[in-house]
Amino acid sequence: MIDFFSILLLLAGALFFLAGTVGLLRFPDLYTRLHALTKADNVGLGLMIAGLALQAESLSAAGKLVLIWGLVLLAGASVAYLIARGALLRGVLPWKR
Amino acid sequence: MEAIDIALGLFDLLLVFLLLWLAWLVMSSEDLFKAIVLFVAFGLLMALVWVRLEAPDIALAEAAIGAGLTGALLMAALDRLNAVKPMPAAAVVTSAKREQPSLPSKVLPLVALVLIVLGLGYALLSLPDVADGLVPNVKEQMAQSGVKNPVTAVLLNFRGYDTLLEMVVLLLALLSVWSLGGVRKLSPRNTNPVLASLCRVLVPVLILVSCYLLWVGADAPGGAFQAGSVLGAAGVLLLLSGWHVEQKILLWPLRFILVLGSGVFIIIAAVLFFTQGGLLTYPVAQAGWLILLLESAATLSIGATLAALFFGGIPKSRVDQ
Amino acid sequence: MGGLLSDAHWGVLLILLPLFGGLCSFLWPGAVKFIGLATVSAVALSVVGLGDQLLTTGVYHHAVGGWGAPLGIDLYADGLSLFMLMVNALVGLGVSIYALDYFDQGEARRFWPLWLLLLGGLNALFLSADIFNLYVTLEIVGLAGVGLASLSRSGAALDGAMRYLMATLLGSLCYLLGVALLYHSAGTVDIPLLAERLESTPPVWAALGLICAGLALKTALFPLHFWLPKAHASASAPVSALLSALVVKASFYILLRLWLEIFSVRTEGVDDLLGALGMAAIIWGSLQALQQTRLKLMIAYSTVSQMGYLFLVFPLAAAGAFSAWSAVAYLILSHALAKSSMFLVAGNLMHFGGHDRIADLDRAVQRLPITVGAFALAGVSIMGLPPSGGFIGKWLLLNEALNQGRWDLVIVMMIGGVLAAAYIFKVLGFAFTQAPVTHEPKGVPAIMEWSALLLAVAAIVLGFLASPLMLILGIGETVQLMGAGQ
Amino acid sequence: MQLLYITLALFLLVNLAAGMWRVLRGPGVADRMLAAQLFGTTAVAILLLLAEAAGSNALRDAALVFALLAAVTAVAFVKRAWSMQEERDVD
Repeated sequence: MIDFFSILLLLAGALFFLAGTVGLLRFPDLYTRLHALTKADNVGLGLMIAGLALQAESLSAAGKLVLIWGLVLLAGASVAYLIARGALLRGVLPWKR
Repeated sequence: MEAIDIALGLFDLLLVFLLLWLAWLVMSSEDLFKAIVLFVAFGLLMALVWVRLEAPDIALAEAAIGAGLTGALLMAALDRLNAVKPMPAAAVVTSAKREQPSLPSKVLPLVALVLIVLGLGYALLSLPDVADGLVPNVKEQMAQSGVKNPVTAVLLNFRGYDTLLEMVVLLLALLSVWSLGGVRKLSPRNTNPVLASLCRVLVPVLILVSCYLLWVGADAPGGAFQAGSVLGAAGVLLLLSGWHVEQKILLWPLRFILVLGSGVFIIIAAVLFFTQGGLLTYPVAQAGWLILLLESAATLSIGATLAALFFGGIPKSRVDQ
Repeated sequence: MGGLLSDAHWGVLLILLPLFGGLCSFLWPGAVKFIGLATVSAVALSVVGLGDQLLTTGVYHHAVGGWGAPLGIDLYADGLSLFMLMVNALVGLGVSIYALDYFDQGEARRFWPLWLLLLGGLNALFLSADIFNLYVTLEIVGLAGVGLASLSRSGAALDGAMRYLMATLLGSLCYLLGVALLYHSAGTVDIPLLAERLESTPPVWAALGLICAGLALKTALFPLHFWLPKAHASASAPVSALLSALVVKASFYILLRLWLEIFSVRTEGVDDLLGALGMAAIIWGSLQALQQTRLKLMIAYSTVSQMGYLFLVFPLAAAGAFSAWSAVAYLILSHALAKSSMFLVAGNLMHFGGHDRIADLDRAVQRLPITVGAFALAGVSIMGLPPSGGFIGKWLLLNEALNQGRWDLVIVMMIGGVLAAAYIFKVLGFAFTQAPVTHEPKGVPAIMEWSALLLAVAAIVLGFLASPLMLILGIGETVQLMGAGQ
Repeated sequence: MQLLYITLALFLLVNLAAGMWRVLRGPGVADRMLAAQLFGTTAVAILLLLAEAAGSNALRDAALVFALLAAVTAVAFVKRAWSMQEERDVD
């Protein structure tokens, strides 16, 4: 049962990573790419970490995994903000149809 | 089992291919910024290679240095390059001119390179398959080393003298950078709230992880170098967010922390030399805490050195004004 | 004197003292001169102590950490090591005294830590019996050298230092790759154990090639000398002296040591290649020196040419002759003294006139008789005229070449001597010219003049010390090894 | 489970390789930087998968270090290397 959920979460995580990469490659401008990347990847990593945490041999190992996710989230969010703000300041125009 | 081997084989193959491709791209890239990003990616993959080679100690070091600090250092270097040289049109023209070398000067290095690669490849392939090296010797003496991680035992005990000299190398790297000149002032305090809050969360965690890596180094992969790199990253982050340092801290305490690692090493070496009759001969009972002491001092120095290298020039102090 | 002095571990002191002094001088910038001079003097005394010890008890051996050879690192000193340490101490003392007055306060604060750490690295290098430890010492020496070369912060100095950095890093990496191959082939990095275990296999050959190439690059063997003239000529005078006299010798020493202990029996052809490059270096370097219009560049090219003489040892020592490598050791010492003196002289002349254009060295002889005298004496040794250290070294080498019937080497050495005479007399000729004074001369502190002269005098006096110095060189296993090889 | 971990790691590495295209293509410096961020997150995931497959705690530490330092390069980019003439590069 645990293995089943684990596999499900891991596969879902991989799917989000794929989505993030497709977004990075296909979206038309910096802001949309930023959006695709930060959100999709962080969710992807979160799902994967959840899958792995189910398998973890001890509570501390699972805790370390969650800590890693928290750090990535924090870094991802802050960096996304900094890059978006920097791009606006430097006059990078958002994409319009 | 077989499917796993195939998957791992494919993983390794792709890794090697990506590494070679990245290495080529880094060297051939005209755009320096692109080269830096590619180099950071190269560092990430290198860490994975160390994982696959079952060298977690180096993977950890590569993660800290290759993925984190190298990028930041190179970015800072690029920034200063741009400040020094705004790339006038004339320079671009000459560099374009230089790109048409004569045929022999193109071909000859290539031929030499191919010959060297072939020769080295042949030499490497004819190495004995399993070289035990000093592994049995290390295992035999582990009980006397005072630690449980063989890498730490080699670095701090069996070949501690090398590490002593390496600490001097690190200090020399900083002295050489300072020798280049360029007294720097700290950048003004940054008011970006997001960056500030990032620092507030991240810096304590960085310091905590640094302590953890230092402590765990006695039994498992980790140790002064990895811990110091993480500490250095904390310093870099603080510098980037416009951390204010008191002028008087820059003068004496900074220098003191910079020499702490090599200084403690030399003093312990000298004390052991006069009490035990040998350079860096630890008494077995005291080896454990002596190594911890040395590593703690080294961690502080490595962290301070890396942050100071990122800073670049000599911090402004009253005496140098 | 015997008991207490020969029991002390001078070798360990020789490493720890300068490193500690370097750290102290970094911590207390106000007292750099005092710390520096005290450290260098203590190092010189320790060399004397070590010499006394070696003469009474034979080779020095110390297992660092008490582990011993395959696992740990061994320190080792025989006649050759002692000789190189003497070079360090002598040149170090002379240049240190000179540097007391040469640098202004800011530069002195940056010079002394780098120089003391360099001295520690050099001492450690000459005392090491472990090829990986040698790599670490090479790193210290290389980085300190780069830091020193960029000390004056002029554009030319930074450019030269950058080239030097690239060359020295590439050389170190080649050497390290060679070390890795040797370790994998023999399972040890200890020189005596390597000598026992290594066989003539492709990896060992590759290692030999890499190590030779890397060290030749660091030693600036023709045609890998491209970085040297600029780096040595654009640095401050005391730094040029240290780089030319000591730093290039360090990598050469490793090559010589490895050759004598490990590689000599396993090489055909490589020794002749190194010899041929050495011959090319003698001719090319001298011709370049002759064409230079700047004094410091001329002296730097002279280093390229004089380093060429050292490489003649490889074809000659292949026959296993103590006389060949002892001659080269003699040359190292005399060149170090004479060349450091020459660079200090150049520093004096630049201080005096603000330039180093050879053609405008007018009437320097009247204003700076001691300095010009130092240059002349150093020149005598560089040319190889009797009575001087350079003469003895070259004469021994020539003798060896004659004995082995290597006429090609003999002829090249003769030509090299004539060319050296030509470029040195060119400078002296201009120095004696009576031209109207076109610049406002500045006085040169007496210490700077006398320290240059003392080094030059030492280079001459070496000519009278052949037998005690040969006695020192003969200490230790290398001789027995070579004797057994004959 | 082992097989799944390794296969997913391989999949993520392919993913990372695909992201290389953005680094090469640009067009702006920030776009390249974004790709580097993707690499960082992906490398953390790969490391964790490999750590689970090998049952190695040290690899989790490496992933932790990666996660910690991922921000440092990016912040250095924003504060230092991102010049104000960026718009020149972007269409």
